[in-house]
Amino acid sequence: MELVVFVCAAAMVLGGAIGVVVRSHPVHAALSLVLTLFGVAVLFVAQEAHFLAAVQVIVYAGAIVVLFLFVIMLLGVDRVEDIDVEPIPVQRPLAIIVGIGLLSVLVTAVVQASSAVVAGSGSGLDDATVTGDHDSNVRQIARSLFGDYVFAFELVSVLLVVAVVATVLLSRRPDKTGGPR
Amino acid sequence: MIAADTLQGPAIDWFAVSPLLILLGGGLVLLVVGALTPRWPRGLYAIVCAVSAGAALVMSTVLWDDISDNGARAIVGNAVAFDAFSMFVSIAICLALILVSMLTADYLEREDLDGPEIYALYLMAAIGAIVMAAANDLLVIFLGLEVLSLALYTLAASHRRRLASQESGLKYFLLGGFASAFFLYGVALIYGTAGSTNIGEIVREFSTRVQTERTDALALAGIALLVVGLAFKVAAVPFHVWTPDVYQGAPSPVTAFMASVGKAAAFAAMLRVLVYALPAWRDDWRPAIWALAALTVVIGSTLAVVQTDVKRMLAFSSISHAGFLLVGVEAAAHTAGETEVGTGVSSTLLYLMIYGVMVVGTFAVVGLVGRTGDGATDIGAFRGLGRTKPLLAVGMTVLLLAQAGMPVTSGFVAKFGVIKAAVEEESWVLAVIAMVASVIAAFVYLRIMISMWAAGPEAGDDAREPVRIPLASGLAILAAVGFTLVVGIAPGWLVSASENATALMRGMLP
Amino acid sequence: MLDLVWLVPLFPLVGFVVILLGGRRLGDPKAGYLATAMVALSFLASVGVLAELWSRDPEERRHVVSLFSWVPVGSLQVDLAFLVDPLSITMCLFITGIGALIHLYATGYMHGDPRFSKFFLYLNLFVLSMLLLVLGENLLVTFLGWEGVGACSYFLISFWHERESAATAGKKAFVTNRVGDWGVMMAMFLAFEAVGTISYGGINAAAESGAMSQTTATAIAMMLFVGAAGKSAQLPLYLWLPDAMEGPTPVSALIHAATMVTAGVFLMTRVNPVLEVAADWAPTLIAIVGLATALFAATIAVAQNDIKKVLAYSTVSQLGFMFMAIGSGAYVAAIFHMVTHAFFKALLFLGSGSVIHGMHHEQDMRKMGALRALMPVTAITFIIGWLAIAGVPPFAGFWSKDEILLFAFAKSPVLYVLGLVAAVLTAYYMTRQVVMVFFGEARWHDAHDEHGAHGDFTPHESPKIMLLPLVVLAVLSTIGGALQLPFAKSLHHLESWLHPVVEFGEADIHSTWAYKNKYVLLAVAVVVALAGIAAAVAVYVKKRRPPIEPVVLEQAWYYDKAVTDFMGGPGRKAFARIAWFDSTVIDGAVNGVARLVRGSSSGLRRTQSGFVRQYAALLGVGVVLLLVWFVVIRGII
Amino acid sequence: MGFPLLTSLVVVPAVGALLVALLGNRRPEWVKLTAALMSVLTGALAVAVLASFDTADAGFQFVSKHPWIKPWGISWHLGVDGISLWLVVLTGILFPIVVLGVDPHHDTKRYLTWLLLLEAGMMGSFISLDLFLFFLFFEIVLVPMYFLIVGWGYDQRIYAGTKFFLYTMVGSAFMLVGIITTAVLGKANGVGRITFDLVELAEKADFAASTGRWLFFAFAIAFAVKVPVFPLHTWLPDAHTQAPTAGSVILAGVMLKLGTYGLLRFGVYLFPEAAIWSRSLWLTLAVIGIIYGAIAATMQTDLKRLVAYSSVAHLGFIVLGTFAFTSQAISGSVMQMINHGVSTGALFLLVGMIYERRHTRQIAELKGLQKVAPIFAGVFMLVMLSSIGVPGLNGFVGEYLVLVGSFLTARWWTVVAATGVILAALYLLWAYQRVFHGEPDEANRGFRELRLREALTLSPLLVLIVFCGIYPKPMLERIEPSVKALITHVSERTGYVEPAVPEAPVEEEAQP
Amino acid sequence: MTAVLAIATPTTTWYLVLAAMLFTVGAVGVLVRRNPLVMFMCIELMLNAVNLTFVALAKRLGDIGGQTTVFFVMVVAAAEVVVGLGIVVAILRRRPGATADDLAELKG
Repeated sequence: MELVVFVCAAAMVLGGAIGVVVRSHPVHAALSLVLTLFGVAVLFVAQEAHFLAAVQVIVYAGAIVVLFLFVIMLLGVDRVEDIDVEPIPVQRPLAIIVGIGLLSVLVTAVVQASSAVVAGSGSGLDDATVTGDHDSNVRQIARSLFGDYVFAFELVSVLLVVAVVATVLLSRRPDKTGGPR
Repeated sequence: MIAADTLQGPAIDWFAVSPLLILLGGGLVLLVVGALTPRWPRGLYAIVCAVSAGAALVMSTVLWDDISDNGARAIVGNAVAFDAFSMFVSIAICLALILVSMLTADYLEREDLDGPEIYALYLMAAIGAIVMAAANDLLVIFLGLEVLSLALYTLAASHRRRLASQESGLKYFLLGGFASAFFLYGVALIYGTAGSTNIGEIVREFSTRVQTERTDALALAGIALLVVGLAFKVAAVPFHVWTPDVYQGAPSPVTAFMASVGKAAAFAAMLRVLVYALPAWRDDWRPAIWALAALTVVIGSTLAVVQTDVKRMLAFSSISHAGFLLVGVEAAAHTAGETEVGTGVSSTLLYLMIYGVMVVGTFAVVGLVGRTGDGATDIGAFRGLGRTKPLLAVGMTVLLLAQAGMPVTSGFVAKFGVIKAAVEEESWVLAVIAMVASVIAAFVYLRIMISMWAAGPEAGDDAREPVRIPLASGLAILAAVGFTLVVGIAPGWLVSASENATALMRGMLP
Repeated sequence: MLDLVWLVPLFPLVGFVVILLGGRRLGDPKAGYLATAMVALSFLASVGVLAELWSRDPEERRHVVSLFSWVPVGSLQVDLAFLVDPLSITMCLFITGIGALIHLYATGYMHGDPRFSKFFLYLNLFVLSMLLLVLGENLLVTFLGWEGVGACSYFLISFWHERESAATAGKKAFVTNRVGDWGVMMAMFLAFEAVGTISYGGINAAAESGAMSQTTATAIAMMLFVGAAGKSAQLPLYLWLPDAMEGPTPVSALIHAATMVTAGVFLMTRVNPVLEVAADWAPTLIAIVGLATALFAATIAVAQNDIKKVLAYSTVSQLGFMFMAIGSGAYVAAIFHMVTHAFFKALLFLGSGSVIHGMHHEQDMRKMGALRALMPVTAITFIIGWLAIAGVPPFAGFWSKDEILLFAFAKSPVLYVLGLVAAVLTAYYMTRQVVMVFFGEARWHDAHDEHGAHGDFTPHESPKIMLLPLVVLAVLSTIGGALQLPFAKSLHHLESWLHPVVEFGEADIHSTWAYKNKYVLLAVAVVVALAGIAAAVAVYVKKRRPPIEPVVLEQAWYYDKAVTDFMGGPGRKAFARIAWFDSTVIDGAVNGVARLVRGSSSGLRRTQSGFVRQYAALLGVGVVLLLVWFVVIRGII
Repeated sequence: MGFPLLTSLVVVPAVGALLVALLGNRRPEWVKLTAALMSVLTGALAVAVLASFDTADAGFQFVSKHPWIKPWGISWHLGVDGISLWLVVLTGILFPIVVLGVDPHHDTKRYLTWLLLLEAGMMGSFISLDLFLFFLFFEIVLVPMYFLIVGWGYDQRIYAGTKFFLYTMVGSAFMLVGIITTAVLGKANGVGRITFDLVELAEKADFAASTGRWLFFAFAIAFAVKVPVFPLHTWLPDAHTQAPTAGSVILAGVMLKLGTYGLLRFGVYLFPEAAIWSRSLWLTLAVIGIIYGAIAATMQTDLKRLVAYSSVAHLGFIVLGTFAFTSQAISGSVMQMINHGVSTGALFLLVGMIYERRHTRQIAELKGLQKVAPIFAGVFMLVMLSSIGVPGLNGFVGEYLVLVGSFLTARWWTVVAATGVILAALYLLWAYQRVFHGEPDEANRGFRELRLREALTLSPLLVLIVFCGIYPKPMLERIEPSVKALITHVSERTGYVEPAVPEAPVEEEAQP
Repeated sequence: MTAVLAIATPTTTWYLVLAAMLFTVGAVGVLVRRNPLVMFMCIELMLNAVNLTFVALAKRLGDIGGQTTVFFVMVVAAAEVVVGLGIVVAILRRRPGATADDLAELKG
């Protein structure tokens, strides 16, 4: 059962991801992104992160992608970019090398570690999960959010302020310039 | 049941985080003012910014005393390290911020740009920077990094009439996001192997485990990715590629801000993460830092040689300075986690403080010479400055000599400290490489000086818009030069301060 | 009085300073008189010292006067000190004596020269240096004088520096002498290392007491000989002397005949104990070099047409004789010949100078002839000089030369025979010169057009002031032999006078065949001299034979030419090549590094393409590299 | 310890520079006056040092020592001994001469500012007894000299200046690492605390042979560049040629001595073992330098360049003496430093005067000057003879001492080196002939005779040239004790024993 | 049967490997795409990969902290997108249809 879920979700994730990379039309790319995000959400659920799954769907797949699409439409940059030609000389081979290198090293690391001992429990990654307290997921997150992570939480607020200010600053029209002469 | 578990958050030591609060407050005031009240004369915004930075600086010193009395500790749910190290960095950052805000005032005036937003972003960025230095949790470091970065992206792109500015903003953003993704991945892997993102936990976990379990590939991968993220921020070769473009494109004061505050925060974070959080792995990451340092000093200096744009030259020189700082980090690596701590960390801090002021001064001059439009940063723009604006030229000369590490300037003290640290840890090769590379870099500064003092006038020189020196910028430059010389002649106090800060760094405590 | 010996060099010094400061104001001829007076005064001073020295008994005739400590460093303690003994005083006497005469002569000769006073400035400086040379108590003081005279000869040779040849000749003289100086320095170093001092007293004492090993002694002697060969124009360093004739004639007389060139002989005599201790081949070598020089120069002199060149080569030849004497242990004879030679060679030079003066600076003997009527005094004195050098009794040259030949025979008959050959040649070419200049038909009429400037041109006798010295010197050349007559021990004045100085080194020949039959040798010498004269007369007066003047001789066996060509050709090329090496290879390497940095800079610059995606790719590569290091190399391996 | 003489040697010119910089441009004559006063005052102070110098004392005198950068164990430590004394005096004399005697033609104010800063730096580097302090001065002097070259030099000035700056900096890069390493390792090897104090390190620290050698070479590279030792010399001809007259005079007169002085004071004193161990290398390089420099000089067509190469040769003698390790040789070296400073300084002044008149340094374009300017020619001749090393002039004494001393320990090197004396005569006389002899052509007929101001400028040097040649005792008797002390220091730390010459046989001396 | 299932149950490693793949794809995407917006999307992919990693590890460790972290990351991602889009908008207003490659004035 789990297996099936995982395989399907993984398929969605990777399929979507590859779609983002190869779909020459920005809009299609955005839509494939949505696919991926949904896949990830499913996996979250499979990993008992219900709250995050929800957020993933609402915020990510909802808000962010819409934002993307909105901008695409707004600026009319929805022209097809043909993936086949690569203006910069060695870019593609380089990309391939980086991709392969990155993937192989990361995977080896993970596989290596799967046998290694993990913190706390004296057991490897693949051993049975230690189940924490059986409080609901949301409640747990809330606790940690306003517990250990309260500083981070406050910091995020600053981050959002920055984002707001940034948009304000950037979206001013170049021609009109305020301020006293 | 519900009543049973009312959530009580951790005790928040408001006093300890007051510098951050002050900066935040200043930022919010500016925003509110910008949003609600009619426009103030631009100067006032700068004053608000400078004042709050100054207040934060004062608070930091006050807190330093408190720390030296009561010792360093972790606060706010172990998320923040309350130690002299972070205070030292925050002082450096606030100092730079004050100078930068003075420059910006005149800059905005000249470029006819508006807005309290820029100052607000400065202040927010400063918060992020200080948090990076003070964080006791990888996640917090990441958040601080993002705050700083987002602010910087925006600032870099903030000159609306210069496409170069926006281009630089976009480049910085794309690459920054790319790099921070790596950093975050690293955090995740460390979390996976250490069981927490809290540095205290991480130290405890690894110190007990690593000896028994050597081949923890996942952790190593995590460290690698952390190094990537940090190396990008400090602009270490080969993660430096963004620096010249961004420095050149961004408005000069912003460039100054990046070079001073950005570097300070990044290196503080690097010291936190590597030296403090991962001493158990020092034998693994030290060689990497060694290589990065060597590459950075050599390539940074070499690349600067053939540049014709002063801002680019200085960008590359900042890269080679980053190399020198890395030499300090490498030295720190040798004694990471030991109670008998070497001078690596303190020398790096010293360098950061000195370089911060120095570089702000330098870019201030560049900004003034850039003239309206901030475009005239070609080396030719400096031609004859010695005749037309001798004082400015003298100041620039002093600052450049400091960058070249000439004695009697703070630059020499900084360089000396770092090399000393390296030598004490017996990494002579690196020391020699760095020194020789600094000779190459010196050539660049010589070129600028020549065009200021020795280059003969050319046709059309008189047609150029004359360089104006507004009051605030003048004062800022004066301050920077003064600092450079004072520290160059009497560096004792600063040295002991940096060593004190290191001694009072959480985790460096015996 | 002996402690006042410093007066001797003082006077020329005063003269030098005064002329240096006020020479222009003194002008022509006062400056000349002043200089002359100063040298004369120092002559008197020397006489005074002589008197005092004479009054002491022979063993006491040695006195050191130390003025001040000059170069004191650790074990090396060198004072500026004078050594008063028969040798140095003898030298002082004839230096100042002849010096005074030549100064006097020069006042006339240089009359009207725009740089009149400067000439005497140099001349006084020269006398000063020469006196320091001979009075020096240690090698360093001698060296001071040694270099001083070298410098002065440089100044004076290139006195008329507007002439390219004069300037070059001066330079040549200085540089060639420097080669010799190198030897002297080496000798000093060796002496210091071996003896711990460079004072003559110390060195000679060490030699006599046997404290000095034979090797050291040989080395020192040879090094000093290198120096001597340089100063005294011996093979192979004689080259500069003929060219030195570019200088004004009084200079040639004073420096390049009478005094400076004999410094080498003096030096060897000064250190005769060392030479005595040295390995046997050392003196032999010196004798051979001397003989070779004597023959070599004599042959060249046969074919010269420049009146001064003839004398120059003859000087070289005579110096060769002196070194032959040194080599055969005949120090007294060497000094004796040095003195007599000083007399007659100075006389001859001044005479030739007078001729040149009378001929309006014509030096080519082929344009002379039959001058004896026009300049009687010059002619007579010159003829006396000729007889003296040719070795006709009773003139001075005869006795000294005979003395040398005697010792030469004692050393080895070969030396003697070859020496005789040289003597014959001497007589021959001197006769040739006298004939060409003063006898035969006047060949200077056809020189008219060249001297058109002078209108109707007839050679004239020189002014009195120039003739007086000639006369005095003529007298000296006539009676000079009296210093040392072979007939009876009692007549060996010079020998007994110099005895304390040379007793250790002087060869004892009383038991040899030569000494027993010295009268035979006397006779032979006379015959030889007359033979030479006869031959010359036969060729140049009677015209029995065409003169033998092959180009090879006129060109001085092409030796000079060869050396010059080498210096100007391969030598110069080598220097140029080194200069090229410096600017191209060594400096090229430096600039190459700079270029390398630049190159790599512009190479790396291409990575800054401006394409953000490429930057990202570079980042990616960096990431992979770091990951590989950490995960693969550190983690797995 | 009353008036801080040495400190004031550094402070006075520095203050002077500040004053000059602050003075208004409207009153140039005041600028000149201030500069002159300050430099003369400094010279006077230097002479005061000389006057109150205790001849018998071999150690450091007028020592002033104050802690400076405590955390790094760095102190403001000054002092002079017989070795540095004369260099200080020379600096004190040369600077007023160039300030008063040489005219910069433009930007007088800046020019004088740099000059005074340079003086402060030079003084400092000769009297500082703290490695950090020394390096500080050693490095800082580059800046004013650099600006003098690029600001007031000739056509190639920027190339030459940059080359000079960077080349020297490469050397000092190694030295800095060396200095720090010395202090750091010194702590572990006998000193017990981190300190940069020269005396303390030299007396207490004892490094392992290999360490000492590494450190020695780290120092030596910097000095070898500065001296300059073959083959690191190529910056010198360019710098000397392109620098303005004052620059060349100071460069040749005192700055090059930083190298030779440094070798003695820091190389040999700190690392005797390494110095002894590597001496044959140094001797060889020195001899090569002597011959090579002379030959290169012979072929130069530019008068200034010729003099520059002659410096290479002369400094070869100094290096030779330094590494011969006999009291004669080292005393000779020290004295030669001064002599070279005086005579080469004077030569550069004269060449500068020629340039002022003819606006060329090309030997080919000069001819027959002696005829039109006999006094000028005479002065030139005197200086030249001293440079050739004719006895009775200062050049000889040093050279002779170096050779005679070196002969004891390095015979064959000396034998070759002595031939350099011949070459010296060759190139200088040849140059003199081409420039001064012959009939002056049209261009040179108008050559001005030496002027009073110029004569006064030169006179102190000429006096020194003659005096030191005839009566060097005052110099030697102050130099020798310190040199002896240095050699003893070397002998104590290494097996080295100075070769003894036999006792001179006593002979009857006349009562004076 | 149960054994097969036991083997076949996706373990943490599976998730991590999947995440690594996703991350790589995102990274490659950044390198190959020219449209700045799509490049952002690729960065988002990378962040999602990280999130996945966090969640998987959190599950394995039985520690909620990982999930909380993911929450923060999401916020950060949102903020990044906002700023990024702001910049892009600002540029594309002046240079409509510009791709990342078109913006290469600053170089060398």
